[in-house]
Amino acid sequence: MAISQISYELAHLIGATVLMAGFQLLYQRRLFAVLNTFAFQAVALAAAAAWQAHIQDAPHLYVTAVIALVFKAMIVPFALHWLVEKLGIQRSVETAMSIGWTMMAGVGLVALSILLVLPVTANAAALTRESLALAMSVVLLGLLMMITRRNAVSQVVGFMALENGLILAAVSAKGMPLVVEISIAFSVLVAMTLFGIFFFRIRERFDTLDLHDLETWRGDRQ
Amino acid sequence: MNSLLSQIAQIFLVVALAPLITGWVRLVKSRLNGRIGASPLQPYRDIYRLLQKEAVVAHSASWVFRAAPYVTFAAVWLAAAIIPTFTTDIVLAPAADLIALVALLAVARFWTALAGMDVGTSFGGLGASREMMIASLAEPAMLMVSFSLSLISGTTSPAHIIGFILGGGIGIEVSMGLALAALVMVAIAENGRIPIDNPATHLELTMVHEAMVLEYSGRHLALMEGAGMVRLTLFMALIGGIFAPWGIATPGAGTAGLALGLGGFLAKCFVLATALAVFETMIAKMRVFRYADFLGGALLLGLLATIFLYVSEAV
Amino acid sequence: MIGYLSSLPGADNPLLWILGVPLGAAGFLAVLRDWRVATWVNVAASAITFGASLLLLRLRPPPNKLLFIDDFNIYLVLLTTFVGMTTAVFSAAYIARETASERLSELHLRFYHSMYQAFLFTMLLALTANNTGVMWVAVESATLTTVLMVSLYRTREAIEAAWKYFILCSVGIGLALFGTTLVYLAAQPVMGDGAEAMAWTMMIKQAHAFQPDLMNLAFVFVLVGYGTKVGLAPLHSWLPDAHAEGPTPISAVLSGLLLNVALYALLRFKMLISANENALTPGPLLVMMGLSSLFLAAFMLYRRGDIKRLFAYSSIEHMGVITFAFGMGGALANFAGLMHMTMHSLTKSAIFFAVGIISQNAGTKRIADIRGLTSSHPVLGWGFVLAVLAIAGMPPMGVFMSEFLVVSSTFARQPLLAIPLVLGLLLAFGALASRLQMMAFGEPTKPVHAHARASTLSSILALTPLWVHMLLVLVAGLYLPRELVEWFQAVAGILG
Amino acid sequence: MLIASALSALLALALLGVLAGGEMWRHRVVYFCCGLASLVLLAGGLKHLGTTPGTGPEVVLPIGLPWMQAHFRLDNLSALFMVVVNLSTAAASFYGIGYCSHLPEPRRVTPFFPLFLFGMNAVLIADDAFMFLVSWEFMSLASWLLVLADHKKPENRSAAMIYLMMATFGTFCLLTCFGLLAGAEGGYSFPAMRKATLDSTAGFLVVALALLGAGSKAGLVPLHAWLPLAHPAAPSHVSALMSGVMTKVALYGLIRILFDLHGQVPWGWGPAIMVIGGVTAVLGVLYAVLQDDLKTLLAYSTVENIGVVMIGLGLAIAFKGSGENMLAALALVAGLYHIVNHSIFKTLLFLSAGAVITATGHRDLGRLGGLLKRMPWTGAATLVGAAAIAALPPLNGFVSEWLIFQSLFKGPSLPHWAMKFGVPVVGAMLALAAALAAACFVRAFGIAFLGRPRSREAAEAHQLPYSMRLPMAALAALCIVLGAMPVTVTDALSGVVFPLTGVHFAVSSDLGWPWLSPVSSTRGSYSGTVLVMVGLGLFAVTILLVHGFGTTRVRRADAWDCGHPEDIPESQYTGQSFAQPLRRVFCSSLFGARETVRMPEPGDMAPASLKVRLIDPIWVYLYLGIGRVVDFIADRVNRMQFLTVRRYLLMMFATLVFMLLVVAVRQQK
Repeated sequence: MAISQISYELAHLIGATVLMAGFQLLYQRRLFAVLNTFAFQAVALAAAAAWQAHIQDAPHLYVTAVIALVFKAMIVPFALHWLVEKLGIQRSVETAMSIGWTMMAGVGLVALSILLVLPVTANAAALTRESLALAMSVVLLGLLMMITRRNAVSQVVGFMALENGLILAAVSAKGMPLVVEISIAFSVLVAMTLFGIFFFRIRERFDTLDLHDLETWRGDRQ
Repeated sequence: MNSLLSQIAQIFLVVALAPLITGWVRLVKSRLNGRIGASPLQPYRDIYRLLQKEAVVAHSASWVFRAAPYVTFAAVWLAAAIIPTFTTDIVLAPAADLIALVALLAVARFWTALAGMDVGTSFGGLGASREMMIASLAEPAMLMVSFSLSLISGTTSPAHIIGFILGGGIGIEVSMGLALAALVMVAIAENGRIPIDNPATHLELTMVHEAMVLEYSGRHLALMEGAGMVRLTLFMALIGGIFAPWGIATPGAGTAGLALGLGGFLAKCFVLATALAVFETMIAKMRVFRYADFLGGALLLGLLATIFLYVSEAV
Repeated sequence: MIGYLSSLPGADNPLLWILGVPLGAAGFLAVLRDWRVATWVNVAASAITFGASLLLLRLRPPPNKLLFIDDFNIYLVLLTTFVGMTTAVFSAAYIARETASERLSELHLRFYHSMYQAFLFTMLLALTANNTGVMWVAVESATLTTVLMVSLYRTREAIEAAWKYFILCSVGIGLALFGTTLVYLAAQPVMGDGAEAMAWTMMIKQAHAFQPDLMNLAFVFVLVGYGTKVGLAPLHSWLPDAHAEGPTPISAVLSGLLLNVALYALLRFKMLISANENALTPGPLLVMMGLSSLFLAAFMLYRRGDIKRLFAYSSIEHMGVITFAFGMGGALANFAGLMHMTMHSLTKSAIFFAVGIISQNAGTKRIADIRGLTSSHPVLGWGFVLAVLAIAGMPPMGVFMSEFLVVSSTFARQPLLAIPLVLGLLLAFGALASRLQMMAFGEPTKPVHAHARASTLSSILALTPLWVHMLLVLVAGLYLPRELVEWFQAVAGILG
Repeated sequence: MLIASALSALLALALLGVLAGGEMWRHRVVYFCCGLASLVLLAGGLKHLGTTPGTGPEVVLPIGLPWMQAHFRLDNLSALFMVVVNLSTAAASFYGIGYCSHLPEPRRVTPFFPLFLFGMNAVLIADDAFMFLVSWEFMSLASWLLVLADHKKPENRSAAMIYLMMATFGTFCLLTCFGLLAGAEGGYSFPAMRKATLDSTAGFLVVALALLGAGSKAGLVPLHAWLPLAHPAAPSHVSALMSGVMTKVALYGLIRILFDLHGQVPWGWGPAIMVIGGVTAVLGVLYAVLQDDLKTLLAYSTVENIGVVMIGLGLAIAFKGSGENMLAALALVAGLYHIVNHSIFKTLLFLSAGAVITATGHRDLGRLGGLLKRMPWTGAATLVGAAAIAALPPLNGFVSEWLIFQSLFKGPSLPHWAMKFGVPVVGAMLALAAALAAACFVRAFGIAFLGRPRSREAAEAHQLPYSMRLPMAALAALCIVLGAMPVTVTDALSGVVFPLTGVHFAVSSDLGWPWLSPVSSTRGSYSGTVLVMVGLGLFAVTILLVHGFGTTRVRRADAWDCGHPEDIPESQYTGQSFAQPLRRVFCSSLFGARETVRMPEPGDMAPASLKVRLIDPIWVYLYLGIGRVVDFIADRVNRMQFLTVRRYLLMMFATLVFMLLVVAVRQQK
């Protein structure tokens, strides 16, 4: 079982890289840096998918890997670059919570997910605790990013980071069917998000579409 | 058979006696005031004179106004017919107890008050509203009295209460005293005597009962006056019968017993009438809104009378 | 998906029609130009789907890797196709009146009809899917289709509502997917790799042996994920605006059907976890979320000035009650929950039918501007009164029976839990009743005759679905068909 | 079965009512048929009451809860209340024939009137909790819509709203109460509930919830607030039913639960209920005596009478709980007797109020007066009703109060100090209530029907059609009959209380007919029959004497009025001035009654004015308080509607993390 042992070590390594990227996303202060970090995370994800495809010899995971590489690591970052240029979005990241606190919260979340998977009896067949903990942390970090960032773009990135975590979990779950379809479905979601940003002309705020007067209207204030 | 005869006798006795008692009260009062006063038979003459006069009825009055005197008088008379006066052995005794008695007096009051309002004058309304206010406290007080009496004697029918007390069921009791006090206060209020009301006044600030019968004349007035006199007699019979039952004839008593009872009844009536006259000359009339305190006091006395029973029970 | 082509239903299988007809219709309507024809194609397609689902009563297809029908989803399929049909009829009338007031362009209408069928398809797929992954994909695409329809009017409010809906539900869906993966992980050691470990029919048999701790985690994620789509407080925020800003037929199906579908997904997972006695009991979590939704909605109702938001919050309230019922568990409460799902979707869609016509007549959605309906439009007004009374749980309508069961059984078991439930119901009732009285009685406001040009036929068309639904609810309140009772009782048994 | 067909006929009539449209004769037909149906139901009830003791056959319909269906059954208690209900409904229906044409919108009344009747009757024969509640709500909803009949008036709408809320509150209380009785397995049928045994807490809760549930419908203080608002708002023949009958149906529910379904109510509830009843009676009549609106006055007096009945029920519970079944039967008979009486004279009084309103268009005492001359029939009937409700012998109201007093006086015989000291106090309350009721109705009748008219409409009031007068006459006759032969009634009632108390209550123990001597002849007795005969005799004698000794001449003249008559009718006593002494005596502390007099300077032409301000503490502190709390919370909660998507995500995130923490904590254990 040495091989499989090594293969799992490697899988964890790649997973850890994805998580690291997640953390980096949290402390980036410039928008383009955020995009680059995200691209990096996507590459790592692609690698993870490919490696899983190899060790589980499940060829369809290669498709997932390709999707991740092409769509997430290339198209999406470029599209966002373009959007930022096109709509003249300000380049600095606006945080709702100081970076330091955000990082601490992030650490807390990682701790929580580790705490949660500890009692899970390790059954190497499907997925090791480590990869589960990694995936869950990535998901929670993505969510954290969405709620601590004010810029539309960085929130979109947060959403996609969350989704990266999901895909990571999915691919590293041994023999899980439909992963491809799921990742495709998700890509559609992301595409719609970008479309929405472009269509609705969201510059700064993710949540008011720059229509601040709506705030006064929303929810039929009487 | 015997009881039926004595019943009929009583029915006419109370009516016959009532004016005399009123006359006696007036006589004593005028003597106390240092006047000679009219003969105690004067009320008979008054009533007869009133009966001879034609009755004047206001245009605005309806049939209630004309029916009221008859109903009032009949109701009071019925009540008086049920209270044992000289014997407890009367057929109608079971027909009504103390509660029904209170209610019968309420009937009289109900009609008098309506009659007062019927003509549509301010005085009538004034009298009616004050009368009902007084009654709203006097009635509960009297019911409380009958409550404590029924707790003492285990019955609400006056005949049996008297029988029980005659049978020496109880000695002197706190509750009896309290009940007596309450009943006297109620009697004063019900008969519109000083300090609650003054039968001799026509001063709008003070009059209550008179204000209601203000519009009456002729036979109607006679009936209203008569009802008042019978009511007075009734209360004397009640107080005398329950709190000093001695001498009253019980079932199976012979002619001698009946005679004794009759004598005793007359004696009680005149003692009480004198006492009333003395009392009335001694004190002054109250302000209208002090009535509440006076009668509230009566109500509380009645309550106390019942509560004290448990104390004496517990001993 | 390639692996599944083998298990696609054959021509003898009603499911083929139930799923095929809406899908085909969606494609056809996307290219059909004339909207008048389109409305009727829409109605026809939905009617055929309903007819096909009626076939399920006769022959129930055997489950396969992809699709299955059991006591639980059969009545939901029937309900969905039926409400889909009535709503299509209503939308025919609605669209006619809407175009009379030039709010929608040709293109929008094409888009609308095609999306309507697509939406029906995704919901039916989610209901009949025998695979957690397929179900997830279906729910996700249901979200997408409805997002597009909510933003149909292109007003700022509509766009914002759609955006809110889209973002919140995407995140929710994401979490739900994570939960799904976890369930697979929990199942996989027992059932081996592959689709077996994602098929309801297979999983429920082995659920007792699943990895309990993973199941706990999974249930939390599923609860938060699908719970967002159910609209449980505090995950509800998308719901009122999405209901309020879309076209009214969409509000009707959102409230009446989509919430049910999401809840159905949630309950499937609850079945799994409650079959496993080592895992945590999901009851308390559900009760908690149910009560929070009930109270939040109840208080929100008192401040609503927009008629559609009012009833959107009432949907949150009822989802809360249903969740509470399932959280209590037990034969009576589960039965009540299932019945309440059915009655709520019938009644609430009926209410939205009424609301649609009302707001079209009055030319506004502001409650303050709607008065004296029973005087100005008797048939509509009294139907509305009946529907609101029904949703408020007044007998002899169906909702009363379910509320009777859940409240009384809860009180007999957990009085301390029943008291907040009763208080919440009372609060919500007060708000609804006062609004109802405002709108239905008093001096009528002069109605804006936007529909003056719309034919009387269209107004009859618009009113029929409302009254049909109310008739059903009324009958169900007094008499339930035996099959339905048997299904309910069977499912109530499994739900634990 | 006759009853079933009559009930279904009522449902059909509701449909007819919908179709009646604008044609007045169709409405009349509907009312006529309602009357016939009520008569049939009345006959059914009487038949069961007269012939078959025990319970009738059980009828099961395939509706309701699928696994137990709907059970109906007629037993003595239901039969009695069926008689009570349909007596009044018949009168009100026939009254409606003439009255409906005077309504602003008859189309909003006719369809719901039969439904209302149906609901009330169905409650009485329901034999399982589900059908009971369904019929109960049926009754509430129908009456709610009837209260809304004149929906253009905002005060009617708010009254209807409050009513609906209270009704729903009551239903929920009853629902939970039945839930307890049924247990977790859901034995919702009444027989199952009778068998069920409750632990002490559940037993306590059941009684409390039953009191809240039925009490809110019957109008127990402090749940009475809706009653004086809603009852007057409805059309008069409906107010008559709501006040005279629907409250009785509520009491039926209470009796059914406390004496039948709930095996053993502990005696301690007895004094509690008595005190509630006493307070209700006194407060109710105090409110009533201050009212100027005829119908509101009547509604408040309903509150009083419900209190009186509750005193009887409380006594019965106390007696039954301590094993004194004989006395329990006495108290229960007293309560039921009062229920019967009140349903009759309250219906009568509301119908006559309706007649007054129809004839004059006014319901404010200040604009009425002198109607007795214009409307002799209505006036006479009202006089009887007023005398009866004022508990004057020989009418029926007195008999029931007498019975209640008799059982009260036996209260201290129980070995509980709560009873020994509580009973006298309650007795005082009851006596006070009775006396004030007399004052209240002297005022009402005197101001409305006697004196001189206070408005032109009152002066020109017109006589009403027979269809409206005859029902009133019939009810008035009933008041007299039920008062004149009490023994017959009590014998019938003793058959009703037998299943509930287990003893046959011999009401005329040893004196025999017509002497009413509940405990023993020496205990105190009453005979309405004898009183009537002797009273009439003395009345005749009086007339003979007077006319024998005196003249019968009568002269009509102007009122003397102590020498200075004012001929303007405004100089009469008004309702307010009549109430003033009572207000000063009783209400200054209770309702914070304050009078402010404005006397203009000499030369100032402005009229002098007297303003009276009353505050109802219960309304202000209880109901408005609740309203304020709800508003406060709603404002706070409402902020959640105006957050940004990011904050909504935050909420989601918080929920997720919270639940994960829960799981984590649980797993560590």
